[in-house]
Amino acid sequence: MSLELRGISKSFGALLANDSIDLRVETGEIHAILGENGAGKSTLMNIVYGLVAPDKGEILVDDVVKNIKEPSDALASGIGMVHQHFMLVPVFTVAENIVLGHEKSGFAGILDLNEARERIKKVSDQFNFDVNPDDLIEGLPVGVQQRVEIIRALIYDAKVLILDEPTAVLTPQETDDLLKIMKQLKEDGTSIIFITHKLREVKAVADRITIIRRGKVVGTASPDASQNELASLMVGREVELAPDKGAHAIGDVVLKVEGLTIRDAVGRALVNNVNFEVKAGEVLAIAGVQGNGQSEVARSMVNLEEHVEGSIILDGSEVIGKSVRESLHAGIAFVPESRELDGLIGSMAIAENLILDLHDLPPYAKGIQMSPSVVLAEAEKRKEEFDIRLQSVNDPVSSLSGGNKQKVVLARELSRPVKLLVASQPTRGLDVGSIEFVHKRILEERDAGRAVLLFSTELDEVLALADRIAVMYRGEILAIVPSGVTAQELGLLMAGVVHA
Amino acid sequence: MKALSAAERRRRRTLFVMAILAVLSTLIFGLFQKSGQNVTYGFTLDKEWVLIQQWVISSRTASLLFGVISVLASAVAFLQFRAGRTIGLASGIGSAGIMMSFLSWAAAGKFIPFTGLLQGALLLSVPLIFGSMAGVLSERSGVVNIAIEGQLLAGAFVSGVVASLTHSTFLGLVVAPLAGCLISTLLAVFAINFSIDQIILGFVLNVLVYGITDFLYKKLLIPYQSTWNSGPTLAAIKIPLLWKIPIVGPILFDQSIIVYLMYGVIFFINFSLFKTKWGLRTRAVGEHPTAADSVGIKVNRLRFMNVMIAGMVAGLGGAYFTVGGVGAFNKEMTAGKGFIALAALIFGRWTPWGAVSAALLFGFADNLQSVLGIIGTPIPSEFMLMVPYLATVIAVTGFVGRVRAPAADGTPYKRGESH
Amino acid sequence: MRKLTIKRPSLRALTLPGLSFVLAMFFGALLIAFSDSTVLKHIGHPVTFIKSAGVAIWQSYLALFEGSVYNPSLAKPHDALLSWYPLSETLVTAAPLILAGLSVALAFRAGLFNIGAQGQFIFGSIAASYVGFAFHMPIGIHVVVAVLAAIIAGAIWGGLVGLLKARTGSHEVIVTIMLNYVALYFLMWLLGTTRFLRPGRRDPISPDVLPSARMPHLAGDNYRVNLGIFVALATAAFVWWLLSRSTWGFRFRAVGANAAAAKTAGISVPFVMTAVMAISGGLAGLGGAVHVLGSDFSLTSGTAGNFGFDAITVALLGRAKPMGVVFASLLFGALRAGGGTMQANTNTPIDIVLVIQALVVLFIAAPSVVKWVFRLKNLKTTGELTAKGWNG
Amino acid sequence: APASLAAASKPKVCLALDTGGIDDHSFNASAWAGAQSMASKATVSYVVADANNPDYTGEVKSLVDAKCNLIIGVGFLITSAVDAAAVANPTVKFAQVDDPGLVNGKAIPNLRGLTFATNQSAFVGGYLAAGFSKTGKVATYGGINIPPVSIYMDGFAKGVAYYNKTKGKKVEVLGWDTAKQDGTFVGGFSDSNKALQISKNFEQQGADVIFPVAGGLENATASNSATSHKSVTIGVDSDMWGQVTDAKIKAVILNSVTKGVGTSVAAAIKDTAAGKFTNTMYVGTLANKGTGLAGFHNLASKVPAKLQQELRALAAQISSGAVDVTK
Ligand SMILES: Nc1ncnc2c1ncn2[C@@H]1O[C@H](COP(=O)(O)OP(=O)(O)OP(=O)(O)O)[C@@H](O)[C@H]1O
Ligand SMILES: Nc1ncnc2c1ncn2[C@@H]1O[C@H](COP(=O)(O)OP(=O)(O)OP(=O)(O)O)[C@@H](O)[C@H]1O
Ligand SMILES: [Mg+2]
Ligand SMILES: [Mg+2]
Repeated sequence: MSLELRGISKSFGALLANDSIDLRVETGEIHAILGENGAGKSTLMNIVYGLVAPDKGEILVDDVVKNIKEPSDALASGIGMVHQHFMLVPVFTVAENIVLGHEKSGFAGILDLNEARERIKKVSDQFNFDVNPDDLIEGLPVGVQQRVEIIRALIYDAKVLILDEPTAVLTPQETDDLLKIMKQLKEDGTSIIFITHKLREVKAVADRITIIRRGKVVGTASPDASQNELASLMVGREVELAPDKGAHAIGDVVLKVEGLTIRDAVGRALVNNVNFEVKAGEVLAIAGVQGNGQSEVARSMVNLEEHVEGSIILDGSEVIGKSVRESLHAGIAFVPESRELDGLIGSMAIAENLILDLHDLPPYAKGIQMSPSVVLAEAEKRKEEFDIRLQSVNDPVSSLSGGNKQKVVLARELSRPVKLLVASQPTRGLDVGSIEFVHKRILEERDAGRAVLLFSTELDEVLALADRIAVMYRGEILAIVPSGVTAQELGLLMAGVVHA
Repeated sequence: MKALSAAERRRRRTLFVMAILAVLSTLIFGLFQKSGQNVTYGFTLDKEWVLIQQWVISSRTASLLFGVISVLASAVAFLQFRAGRTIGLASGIGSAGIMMSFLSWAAAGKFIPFTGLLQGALLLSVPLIFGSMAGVLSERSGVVNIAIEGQLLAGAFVSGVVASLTHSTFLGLVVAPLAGCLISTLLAVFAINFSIDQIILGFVLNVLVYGITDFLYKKLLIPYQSTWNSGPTLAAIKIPLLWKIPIVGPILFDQSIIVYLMYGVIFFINFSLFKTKWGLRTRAVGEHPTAADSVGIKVNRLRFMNVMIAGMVAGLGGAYFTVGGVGAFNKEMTAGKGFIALAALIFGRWTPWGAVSAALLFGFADNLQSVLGIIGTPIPSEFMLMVPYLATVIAVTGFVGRVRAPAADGTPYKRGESH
Repeated sequence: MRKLTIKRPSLRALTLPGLSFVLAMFFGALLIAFSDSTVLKHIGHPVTFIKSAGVAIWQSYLALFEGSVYNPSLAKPHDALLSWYPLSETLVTAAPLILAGLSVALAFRAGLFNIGAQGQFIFGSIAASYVGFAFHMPIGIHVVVAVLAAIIAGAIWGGLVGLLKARTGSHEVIVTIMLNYVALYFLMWLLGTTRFLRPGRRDPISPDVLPSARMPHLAGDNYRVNLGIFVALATAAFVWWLLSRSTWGFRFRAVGANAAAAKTAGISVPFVMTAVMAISGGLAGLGGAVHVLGSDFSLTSGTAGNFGFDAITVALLGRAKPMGVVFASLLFGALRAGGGTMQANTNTPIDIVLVIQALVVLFIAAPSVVKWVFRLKNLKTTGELTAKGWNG
Repeated sequence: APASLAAASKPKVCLALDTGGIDDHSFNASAWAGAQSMASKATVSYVVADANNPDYTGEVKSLVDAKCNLIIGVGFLITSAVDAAAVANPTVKFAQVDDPGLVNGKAIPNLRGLTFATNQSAFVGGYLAAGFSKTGKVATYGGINIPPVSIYMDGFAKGVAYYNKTKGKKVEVLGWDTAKQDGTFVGGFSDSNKALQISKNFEQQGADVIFPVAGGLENATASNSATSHKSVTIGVDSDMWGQVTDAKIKAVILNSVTKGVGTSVAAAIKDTAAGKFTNTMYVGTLANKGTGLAGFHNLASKVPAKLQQELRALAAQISSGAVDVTK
């Protein structure tokens, strides 16, 4: 089935999110769409799926104009979509999520999930998905949730499958699996629109590439183009994809973690007897598949976890037992995994978010009286320093795009005297331009003699930044390896395979 | 996963508290009690089949007996907890034992109509149950319902007036849901179509209903009392055979039609919410409306419908005050029960049975204080009146803890404005 | 701090509240007309019906105005200003309402829904009146001590809720609903104890607070308006400062908007919850003090009236902003003060005031309805107040 | 306003109520009825406090401003406001229901107290209940524990005790403890569901005569009696039998203990209209019919003539002082 978009335009207030976009996806084609954060990719796809009404333009399926007003129209036309933000009800089981909207009832109106279970099992087996229909979504790793989304699209016979940043939260292994599945689907005649910020993936599977910038199609490219070419098309300038690690001096031990064990409320160990140290001027990456305890280790560095044993020595003094605030002020910068949930207060001003941690200290406050002018001046300063693209520092931080939000978090965390930078998934969901900035910034910190503890599920990122790499598996550190390892070796380690 | 384990920790703490209380009640009510008086438990209310008419036992012995039972039950519960099994039955027996141990002590030399105590608890919780079921319907689909009080009051007013004007309890019963529905239509229109903050809205609707009913009460119901406000009441209907079952019969099966409708409402809501297509969709729009929309569910239409049904349920509960009780409408006669129902809803974690249990707990505490007050306690009556409220606070802080509402509860849904 | 530029209150900003009020009065008028027996008698004759309805409505609303703002018939030859006496009554009613409203608004801004202002108000009244009648102290000092006692009592009763929430996670809505009842019954019990009984009386009514503990009158003894209204306005200014200029308010707002992020940035969420509820309780307690020391003087089981619940409506109408609360309270105060006169002069039940209050809040919250009714295209709407449901 | 157009010759009488309306089926209603009965002698109107934010001082002030000649405070909550206004406005006459009408223990010329010895009539009611009871248990409950309520309950209990003493019986009173001066209360005057349940609880303890002292909530008790057939109800404040329309309910009303608020108000108005206002305290007693039993209706035949006779004798003894109702 082919899909064609003609002259799609959509504006949100003054912002033109899609500017007469034309796009054609042929039957059995994987068509990648590239673009910076906020370029308008998701908006376009939501229009195709009936979630957003276009101002202008038409959608053709197999060269017939379709009037898609509701998601149900899209579904009926054979369009399926895996959304950037998951469309799964966390408290439902896999089967419940999948039948939602297509329910079958039996005696006395009782919901009949058996047929769905069968079909889920079938699809799951076919693609090696390993999904149990009766698992609760909220208990599943994101990778599995992603598969559930794909199963749903397949079960309902999507002939055109839209995948909006499906790999943003996947591990390398999972990503590779997904890419394989995409190829398999393509063989079966499914057309796929694939949105991602990862150029490697595009080059691996795409047949054609369309690039969108500020709501406009700015060009197409073939998968043979180099990553650098693609990146500069997207951003409109030269981008340095692999940061130059450069030579740097490694100093004394800054952070020493011994016997770190973290339990959940009933006493099950989520992290078990973890030991490592980070030296000044060194980047230690902690790699691993999501859900193997990295998040807990990261959060425990600033005492955000409750049941912690062992010791975390920062520059000779114990961190455990301190309050979050004391840990931060002891010299730890903390970039949390989710900037939206834990990093920023969406409805508060950008300027306020920049001093969340220091708001009650001079010069921002005298006693309990705050000094708004100082806060503003500081915000302007940091805006320059971190190149935060914004209209006004008084705007709520929720008005920023992902990359700029992350810059706000970094700008705040790096404004204190820092000995250790703890960064958790610092580039998740960011476009290449923003990633470049974040990476550069992390290396600058390292070069300035700070210890950096980087938690990432991105192989490329880990390999590009780390001096040493610790791989976590099932709550334990499986191995600590030098940065020279290959991506393949690392991938195997993350899957729990240790070589002799 | 976190939420679950926190619940387990809380359960363990609850078990500790229960065990300590069990031991204390054995000691204080049982061992150290001096009175040589008997306590009499009565088990019959009417002409039901008699299993046991009365049970006379030394107060001290009874307290000791129930105390020991509760200690044993606590121990069993601990073992089951260790083994990772459910502790519902054991802890139920444990807390009932503590309760009975206390009661046997408090009622030394007195008569406790055991069946009546429970029947009264049920009757006092009827409006709370209706109210909280309305809350379940509305909030499970994502619309916060603070207007329960107003829905109850509107139901009470309209059913009282109509029954009085038409001399028909049936008509009174029929219009009550419509009155509740009218209020919830306002709630639905403003909350869903105009996206107005639902907490403001609920409050305002309550004030509005208070204002209108107070106004009309003074302008019409008082001056023209004999036509406007002297409605008939529903008689109790004995369900053949069932009502004869000892203890259970008079409590459950010798009630007015409204109470039977209530059973129906509870079972129906519980069944539909968890077993049917409507229930799945309702829970989906309450948890993740965008997801529901993306699979073709008409989110706002479903919400609208559910809020209207919720109003009907609460309105029917309102009829319990007038045609189901005293006939005549009395100014502000719901007396804040809508807010207690709201508390029961939250306390019961937005589940039908949870809310029912919370409402029953409140009703029980309320009736217990009344019965104990009648047989005489050294505690001032004002403090006795605090009992149900304090019991709720203690239960909430001690045993319930953090609760999680449906994720999208209170958030209006507009397509394309998610996040 | 959101808007650091000072905004001039423009006339257009008042359009919505104004039109909402007009609309609410319109519905109130319908209720008056259609429940008046003399009016209803003419229902068959449209002209007489409309005429008599007009008379009924006009008389009721005139009385409402005369009871709340200006009543020329009150003027005395030597004191023409007395016709403004009703305005003084409006201010008297508004003062405690402002304070209780601030209590609810402050908690709202920190993401907490304080339904317990009523109970906190009761405890404030108890403390203020007890200090006021049971102790002898020099003039000036006595008021201050009584007020402080009320603030502390309210703060303890409110802080308890915050503490329970911070410690055990128990929902503040349940706890405050229940504690309101507990406070009321506690008051009833207290009024039966000898300490609180008026000498020689058995009625549950406390002795009047001593003159040294009363809020001084502002405009002579002919008017009841007293220092309370200034206390309320000053407190509103203080709450504004607290919320938008102080480090505490910054923390409160941060926790209110996103507790997880606030925690990650090192703000202690349990402390903020307890502090907010304590301050909130203190504000309601202060409201109780202003009521007892300013105009009521004695303590009865009905002392708190409905202040704590009206406070919620006022806070919602005022969009949880201090200035908004002040204006909303003045409006409510006027309706309350005028409602009594309306009932006395025209036998229109005062409960109509509740209906008008409810409708004003409703229409202000729903600008789209007002726009639609008045066929307005670009009506300026004030900032939205967003409550965040139960999980907030 | 229409009130100001009133004929100059008639004095303007205003009722200031504390809570509830003139239609509360209780003493507000009686006061209003009493005032209305004097409508030929005076123009009457009333105000009621805003139940939401009661401000009694302001309420009374608004009546003074409305140039009322006689202002009658109804309800004990408003007494201090009336006292203060009486001192401040010596030219205006005041009366206060349920209050002796003293300021700092002293009478003042323009304030009259209207009080009622309802314990006398409740005492007789208690005797009736004890004599009528088959189960040997009778019960009473109140709205909240305040003197206008508890005085009834106390009198009722003492009447039962007197019956026991004279007859050598052991009739038990539930719901009131004379020693502690405390008992069973609803906690307010509006929760009829609760009142209903309390009545059921009394029946389950064996009570077959119930005396609710909670204003309009008496309907809940009578309604319960009518369906359970296990008890009868004694009304309070005014003749309940005359107020209800439902025959089933009329059938279970044994009698009512009345409080002649209306009579006293009418008396005060009459005096004022005649220019003979007095500050002498009015005390409603059995003797002056300011309080009493309303009479038997449907159940008259069920009450033994002998008992009815004893009641009349008891009332006479109380009036003569031969029986002390406070013991
Ligand atoms: N509901 C909305 N209301 C207003 N503006 C919106 C809305 N949705 C999107 N936008 C605007 O449209 C622009 C395009 O957003 P969109 O989500 O399509 O970007 P994107 O290309 O998918 O970015 P990303 O790579 O981060 O996913 C955004 O910059 C935003 O300003
Ligand atoms: N409902 C909305 N109303 C207004 N603006 C919106 C809305 N939804 C999104 N936006 C705007 O769209 C822009 C991009 O939003 P979006 O969430 O897609 O960012 P993003 O770059 O994809 O970040 P992330 O990677 O964290 O998702 C932001 O400027 C955001 O404010
Ligand atoms: Mg995005
Ligand atoms: Mg996107």
